[in-house]
Amino acid sequence: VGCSSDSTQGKETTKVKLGISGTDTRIWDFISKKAEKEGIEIELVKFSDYVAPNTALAEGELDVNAFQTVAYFDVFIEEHDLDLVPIATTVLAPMGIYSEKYKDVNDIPDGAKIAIPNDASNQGRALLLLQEAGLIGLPEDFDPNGNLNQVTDNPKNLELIEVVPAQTPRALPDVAASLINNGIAKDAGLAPLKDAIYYESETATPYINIIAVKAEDKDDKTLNRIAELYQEEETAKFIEKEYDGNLIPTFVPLSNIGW
Amino acid sequence: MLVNSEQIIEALIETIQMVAFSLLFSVLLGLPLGILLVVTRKGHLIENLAVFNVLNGVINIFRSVPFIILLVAMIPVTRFIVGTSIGTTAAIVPLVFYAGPYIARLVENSLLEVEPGVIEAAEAMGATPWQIITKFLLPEALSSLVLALTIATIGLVGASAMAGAVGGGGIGDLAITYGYQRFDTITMFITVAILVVIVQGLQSFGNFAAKKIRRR
Amino acid sequence: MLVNSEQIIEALIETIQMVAFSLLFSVLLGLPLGILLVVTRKGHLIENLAVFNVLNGVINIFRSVPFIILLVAMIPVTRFIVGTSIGTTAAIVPLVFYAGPYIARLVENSLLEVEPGVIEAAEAMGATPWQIITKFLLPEALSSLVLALTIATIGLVGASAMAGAVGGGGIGDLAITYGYQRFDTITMFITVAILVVIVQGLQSFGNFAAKKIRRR
Amino acid sequence: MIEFQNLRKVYKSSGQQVTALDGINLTISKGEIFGVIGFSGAGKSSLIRCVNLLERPTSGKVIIDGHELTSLPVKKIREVKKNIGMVFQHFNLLNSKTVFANVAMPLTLAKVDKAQIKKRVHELLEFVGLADKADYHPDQLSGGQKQRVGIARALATQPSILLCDEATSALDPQTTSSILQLLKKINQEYKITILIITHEMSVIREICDKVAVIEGGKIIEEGSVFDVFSAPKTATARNFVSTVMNDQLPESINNLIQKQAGSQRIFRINFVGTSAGQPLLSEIAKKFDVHLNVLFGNITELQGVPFGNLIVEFQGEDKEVLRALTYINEKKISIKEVSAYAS
Amino acid sequence: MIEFQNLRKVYKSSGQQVTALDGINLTISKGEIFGVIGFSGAGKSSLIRCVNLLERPTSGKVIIDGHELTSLPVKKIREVKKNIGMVFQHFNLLNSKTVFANVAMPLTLAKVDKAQIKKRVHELLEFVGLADKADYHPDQLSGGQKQRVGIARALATQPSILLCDEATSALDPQTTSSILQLLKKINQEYKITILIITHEMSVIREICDKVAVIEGGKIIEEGSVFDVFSAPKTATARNFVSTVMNDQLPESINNLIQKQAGSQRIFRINFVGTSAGQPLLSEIAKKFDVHLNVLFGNITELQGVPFGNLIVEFQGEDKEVLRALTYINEKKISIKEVSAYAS
Ligand SMILES: Nc1ncnc2c1ncn2[C@@H]1O[C@H](COP(=O)(O)OP(=O)(O)OP(=O)(O)O)[C@@H](O)[C@H]1O
Ligand SMILES: Nc1ncnc2c1ncn2[C@@H]1O[C@H](COP(=O)(O)OP(=O)(O)OP(=O)(O)O)[C@@H](O)[C@H]1O
Ligand SMILES: [Mg+2]
Ligand SMILES: [Mg+2]
Repeated sequence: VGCSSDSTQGKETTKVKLGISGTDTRIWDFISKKAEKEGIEIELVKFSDYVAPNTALAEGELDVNAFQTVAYFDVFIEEHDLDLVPIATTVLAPMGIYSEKYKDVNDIPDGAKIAIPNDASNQGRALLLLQEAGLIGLPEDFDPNGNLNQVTDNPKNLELIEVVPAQTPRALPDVAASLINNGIAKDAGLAPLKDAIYYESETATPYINIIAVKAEDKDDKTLNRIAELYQEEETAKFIEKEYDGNLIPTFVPLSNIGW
Repeated sequence: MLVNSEQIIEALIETIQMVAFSLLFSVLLGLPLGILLVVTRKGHLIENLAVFNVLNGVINIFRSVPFIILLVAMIPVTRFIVGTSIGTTAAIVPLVFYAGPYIARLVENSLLEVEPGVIEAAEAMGATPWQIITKFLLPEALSSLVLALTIATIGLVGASAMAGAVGGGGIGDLAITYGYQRFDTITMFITVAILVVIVQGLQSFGNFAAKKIRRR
Repeated sequence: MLVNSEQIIEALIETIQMVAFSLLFSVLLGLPLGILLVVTRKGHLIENLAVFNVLNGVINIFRSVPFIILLVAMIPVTRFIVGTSIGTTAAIVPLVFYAGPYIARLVENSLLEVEPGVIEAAEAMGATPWQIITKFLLPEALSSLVLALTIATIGLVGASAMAGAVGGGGIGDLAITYGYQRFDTITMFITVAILVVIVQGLQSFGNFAAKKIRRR
Repeated sequence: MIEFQNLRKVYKSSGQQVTALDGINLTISKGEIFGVIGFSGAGKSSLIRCVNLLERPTSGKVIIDGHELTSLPVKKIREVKKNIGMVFQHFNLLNSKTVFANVAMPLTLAKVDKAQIKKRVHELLEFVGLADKADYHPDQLSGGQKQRVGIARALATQPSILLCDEATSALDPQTTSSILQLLKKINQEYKITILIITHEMSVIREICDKVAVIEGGKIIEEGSVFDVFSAPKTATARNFVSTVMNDQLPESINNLIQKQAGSQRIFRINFVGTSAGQPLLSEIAKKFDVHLNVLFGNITELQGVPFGNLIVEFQGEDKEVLRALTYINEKKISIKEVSAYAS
Repeated sequence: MIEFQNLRKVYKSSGQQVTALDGINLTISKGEIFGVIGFSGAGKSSLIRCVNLLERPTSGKVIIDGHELTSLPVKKIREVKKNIGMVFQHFNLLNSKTVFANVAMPLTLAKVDKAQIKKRVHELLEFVGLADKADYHPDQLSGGQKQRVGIARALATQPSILLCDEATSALDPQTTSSILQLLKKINQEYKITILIITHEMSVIREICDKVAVIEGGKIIEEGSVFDVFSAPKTATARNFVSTVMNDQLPESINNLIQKQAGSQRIFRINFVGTSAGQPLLSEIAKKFDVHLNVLFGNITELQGVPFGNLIVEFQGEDKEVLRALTYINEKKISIKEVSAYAS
């Protein structure tokens, strides 16, 4: 957390580098404005990738990041042996199963092609969703970042095709169904809650998004203040309005997500 | 390690398929384009500035578009040609449109280096443009063309890694999705090692062939 | 449209920064490598098979690794060199390691086409290898080198689009993140159009310079 | 037949202009062996390269067998070119192909069948003395060998016009002579027209029927070889002729003449045709009281006609010398006094 | 001084072997102008290229000023090469540089200062007649002009050894002659050693002190130019000599001889030095009852010495002819009978 004093106004401003993935900055722009009034200047660093924001945070090049689900986060810090912690939950963006050809997941025929995201943070989630929809079976101990190899049961003999997340809506004409994560579905002009033929229930706790910081910054006042600003009612309203209910503010205690 | 040897072999086959077919088609696309870029330019064999400018521009457009966007932009074309926009076969189409114009540029550079005296000799014999191209220009530039194609093939191996975006699979995609995104260092190591072997093999073969042809 | 003109201008500046600096450094890396690849090979100026084989191998390794993986693998190096692993400046390092070896191959191909008689003349004058390279080989291959560098520069513009992965930004990243990932067709169109203009400009300049140098 | 009408060729490059051909008018008849000679840079190559439009004339016409080339459609031009063989000054061989394939190329282009190509190419290589080099590549050949490959290639399709740009410049006299004999033979057998560019007057002497001298892009002299050799009109032509006629007095002879100055007079006697066979000198020595001393010169053959040029010293009394001269003049033999310093 | 000891050069390529030099032993003394002549493909270029190790000898030694080249360290070899200028058969100019820069190159390499380079290069270009082409590029030059650039370049650093591989093959006789005169001049002024490879005997006659004849990679004859020209030992040398000496009977003269056969005998008379200045023929015509007819031949100059070669027909009674012959023999002039068909 960098400090700099703005002598002309005689007021202390604190600079915070916050990493996000993708380019949708609407929520953070909203929060930044609120923070600015309190002397916190949030600099958004945008990544087009799910790896670098975490490594950069661990290396101290970011002060905080907010782009991932807790499931992804848990595995990431374990694999990389990073000393990061979540300080707040943010939103739940339900993933859905979409189709141009079928109205119901049960209509999906044998041997059909299903497009699923190929990245670690989305694939396990997609598989769990498929299991929830009764299309495939997964082992008891399936880890939320699991991959295709772990599918134990595939009664309809579905062909699961891995593509980059942004490709899933584009593949719709070529497949029986695509598993599309929330943000992408919205950007592609789909309404998650309306157009999906199946979507995650609100209790999909592993996929609640979080704000993460280095363990040593766990109690940093500024960073926690930012978390608080996110969890304000005002922000929740903004999100609901701006995202048409497709992004669900989910402010639960960290203990609910295993922290 | 999150992947098994079967997956690796499958990925290897996918890579080979993608590279081989997209190389084939991109040469079929790029070689004529490169030749046309040379022979239609000012003062050359069949000077035609209109054709030259259009080709030059179109090639530039394809060369400008980031691969991932090309991937999307080509979807209708891909669907038209192979019936689907995802999977290994579908990946070949954008790869061809990526590598074709690239090969055209490399071919252009090689052919421009052919000694003008050789073309003169051909013209003096009354050779048709087609004969000049096939019997004079290409054979004289062959060694340089082989090296250029080697460079392009290795470029294709790299680009094929990105074809994972549309479910193309392949070794490179394995390296990215497992090695990079899932931190499976062993998979990453193995897949990168396989890539190194492939590239090393391609380059050695290219060097050898070029040297044979150049004979010095 | 999700982006404003300010963002586009900023991205444009980032692209120019990335391409310009990584071009500079990758030429500084690739040109000597390419020269060494030529002059250390069998029967050439300063034949040294050990050096040749090592360079050839190392270049192949860098050419094998998919760019995104190179991006990660280079992080320690990047941090060592520029002090950070994210942002526009940090993106330059992996770009250099991507484009350097690539330029080396292009340079190799161009230099191998220089007429052996010219090198003979140089040797007969008692020129040192350094003099032969700087005063004979490079000037004679210049036109081809310019075209090769044009190809590499345009390749860098393409690769810089992937630098968004480490927060490098740039027009290409804008095209991918907004145009591709967020289905913002207008931004995609605008950014791609800007890329086309950049590439068209680079290629035209390269063609022009090469023609001036070739003088035919 | 090749005809140049008012041919001009100007090379333009970055501001500079070089007028290589400056209004050439020349007619080369069918079946003729026509030589063009001139200094280095005179425009010889430019001229010959205009015949098959390797250089587009800046203005003027090139007419081949009645066709005005520059106005023909491209396809027709190619047809015409198929009938023109060309030996290049810089060979222009394909390094990627063997000697065999290089020579075979014009035949391959004409889609002659394989067996026939093989036969013809071996015949040609045999002739130019490179039968054992068929599988070599041009960069493994010596300069003269490359040139011979170029010659074989130009002859491959038995063209009706042959253009030779310094076709024997890299060859030793024996090889040159055997190649010139071949050219003469095919000229006579197939009536092919041959245009030879050279700087070697001996080549012209050996096979040409006619010769033109080019200087600064202009034809400054033109005529049958015999006429130009026996009576060159321009200084340049005289220079070239003298290189093969040995009619310049070397210094040692000049010195000799000076030492003995006074008592003698020196004359240049030109014999042409059978008069060279007359024992003229001994006849004079017997008839008149003069001593004759052949200082220098030679008797050679020009297009089958003996042709002599002697520098003879007449020693004796003025009266006797005069009588001898009158006698020679009566025989219609050209005789001219030279001073010791005139060449 | 250049010395070849048992020099062999074998080219190997894909199975085939060509022995280009087959045990060459030759010594070229300092300050000498040494000519090497031979047929196309005889190994001339291979030989000269061994002098500066452009070709590594397969075996044998090349010794320059006492240094055995092949055993020297690379750096030292470079030093030696700096002192050797070379004119290439195929010019080997840099197309990317102007004529000026090409000629300046050896000076640039030697780090001579700009102003001096400028002066020297202009002097050289002036000399080779290309002062107006300084800013041109080689591909804008005619063949002969390129060759002259190559010559100027080779002379730029005033090397102490000059290697010329067919340095005048693309030049007209006048330009050739002026270049040879220059070479002779610098040879005399700076005592530089010049090795000239050529297929033109006239070049050798004009400036060489010594000559070697190479055939099939072997030196088959060697000696002073005068000796080789006046008395060539091998058939090849005789052939080369005859190309400049005009001592072969042309067909027309052969015919002439045959027609008149019977009553006459034909002799070849060689004059060397001052005996060429004696009015021999007229003397004989006066003294004896024979008619002399100079059929053919020439009198020329060889290294400053008049040198004559005449084919003379003696008409007369056997007895008188015999007396005349005896008289000639007494004068120590070489005379030999030739039959109509011997050349
Ligand atoms: N690189 C090579 N590979 C194989 N053979 C070669 C090579 N270079 C030369 N030769 C052969 O060696 C022989 C001698 O060649 P060289 O160039 O020395 O001849 P030369 O006397 O210079 O002839 P010219 O007067 O035609 O230039 C020739 O038969 C030629 O074919
Ligand atoms: N491409 C060109 N650009 C500019 N000038 C040229 C070009 N080609 C030839 N020239 C000039 O035109 C003139 C005539 O050249 P050309 O090649 O016809 O001479 P040439 O008579 O064949 O001489 P040589 O006997 O030396 O081969 C020369 O002064 C030359 O410099
Ligand atoms: Mg010429
Ligand atoms: Mg030679």
